[in-house]
Amino acid sequence: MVIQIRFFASLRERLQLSDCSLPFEASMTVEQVWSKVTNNESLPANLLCAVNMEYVSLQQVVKAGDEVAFFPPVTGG
Amino acid sequence: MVIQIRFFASLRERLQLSDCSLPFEASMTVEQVWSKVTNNESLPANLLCAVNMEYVSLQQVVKAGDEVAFFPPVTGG
Amino acid sequence: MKWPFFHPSRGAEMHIEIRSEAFEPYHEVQVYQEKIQATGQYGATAVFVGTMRDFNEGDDVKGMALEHYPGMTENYLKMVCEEASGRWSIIDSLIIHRVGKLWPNDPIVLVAVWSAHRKDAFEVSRYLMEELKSKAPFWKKEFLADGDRWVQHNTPGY
Amino acid sequence: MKWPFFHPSRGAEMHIEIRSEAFEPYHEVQVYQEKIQATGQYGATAVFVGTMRDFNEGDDVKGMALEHYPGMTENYLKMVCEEASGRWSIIDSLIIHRVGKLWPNDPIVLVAVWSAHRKDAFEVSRYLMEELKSKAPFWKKEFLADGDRWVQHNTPGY
Repeated sequence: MVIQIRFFASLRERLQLSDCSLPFEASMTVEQVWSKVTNNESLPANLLCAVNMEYVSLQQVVKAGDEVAFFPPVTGG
Repeated sequence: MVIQIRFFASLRERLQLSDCSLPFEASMTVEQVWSKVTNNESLPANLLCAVNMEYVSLQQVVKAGDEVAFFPPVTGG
Repeated sequence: MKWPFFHPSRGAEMHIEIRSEAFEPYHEVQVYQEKIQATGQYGATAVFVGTMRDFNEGDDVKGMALEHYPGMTENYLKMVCEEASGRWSIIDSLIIHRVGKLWPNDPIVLVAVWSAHRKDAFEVSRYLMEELKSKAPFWKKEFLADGDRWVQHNTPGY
Repeated sequence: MKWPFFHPSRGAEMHIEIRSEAFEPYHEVQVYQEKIQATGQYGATAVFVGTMRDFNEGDDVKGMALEHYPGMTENYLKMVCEEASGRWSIIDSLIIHRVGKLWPNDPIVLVAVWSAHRKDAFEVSRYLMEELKSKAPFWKKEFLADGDRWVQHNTPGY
């Protein structure tokens, strides 16, 4: 059982990582997912995160099979 | 020396008069123009008036050669 | 009935036109935009189109006659566009308004505003429409099944 | 990349689409409008078009790459349209947004809203644009003469 992680835009370029997966662990928050996958890199200011394509806070707890996404402020339109 | 008078829309239809002229008299207001040209008909509620194609009040004094217009509330767009 | 281009002091272009024939508003916007010199400068375009409905105040409307005060209408709309180009930062604006006989689904009015940023285009398009509806000398007469009636007043838009 | 039509509970239609090729916004509005069933019911259409400028923050911009989060973008825009159709009285709405490489003067986004009365069309078109600019997951990278840069944030529109 894993969780999928995706990075977008400047974050994807800086981390040189578009997507990856982590083994699922119970009670893991989005913030803990960030720390594991970036090797404890500090949280960028204005970091946005989504679980299963909906905005969530960093304290959201993830479930097995979730898709967790990290990205910078949006600039469309 | 005359002044030109114009009526629009429902006012034009009710008075059965689209335009006419009056001999110019000194110190005549727009309200007095209305009274003369309509035979002292009372002022309609919400009557709008313009002199030389600009909105004015009923107390505006007309000059020789002016075009005075009377019309109901506007309903364009 | 064509009205010439105006070049107000603030540098915004504008074009105001009263039409006695049917027009296709999106085609007009596209054609007008192709002539705008400020290519690459406008980031925002706000367009409003007013279309004739087949009902009003609970009644079926079969058609409409739109009367205006030639000369005063154009003067008034020109003044409002110039005022807007002093209060907001806009690049160009276009107003086309129908007169004569109209049928349901016919476009009545087109207002289009080009600006660098969206705030100005949004606010000016709405401002021009509100001024047009509340003060430009146009009058609508509706054709109903049992006769004609003059529309008494426009409803406020805010 | 086509997105199907949604039929939210309030009865308003909507269509949301992410495009990877250039599009002509006024042509899209015209074609979409011809398919609207509610002919004679809409009296107001408010259209907003965002166009790529050739300058930003004082620099010449040669081109742009627009990235998005497929799936989340469409979900988010659908949710915003449904929310708007609950808060305002609208008949139909259309959103088309470009992704991929763009060049100055290319349309980036189109928002069009049809309603019976102008207040709703004006307010919803602006609301959809503000929600789109502040929360829909799109990101712009600008190509400058001396390299590329990610746009850091959008400016507020009110």
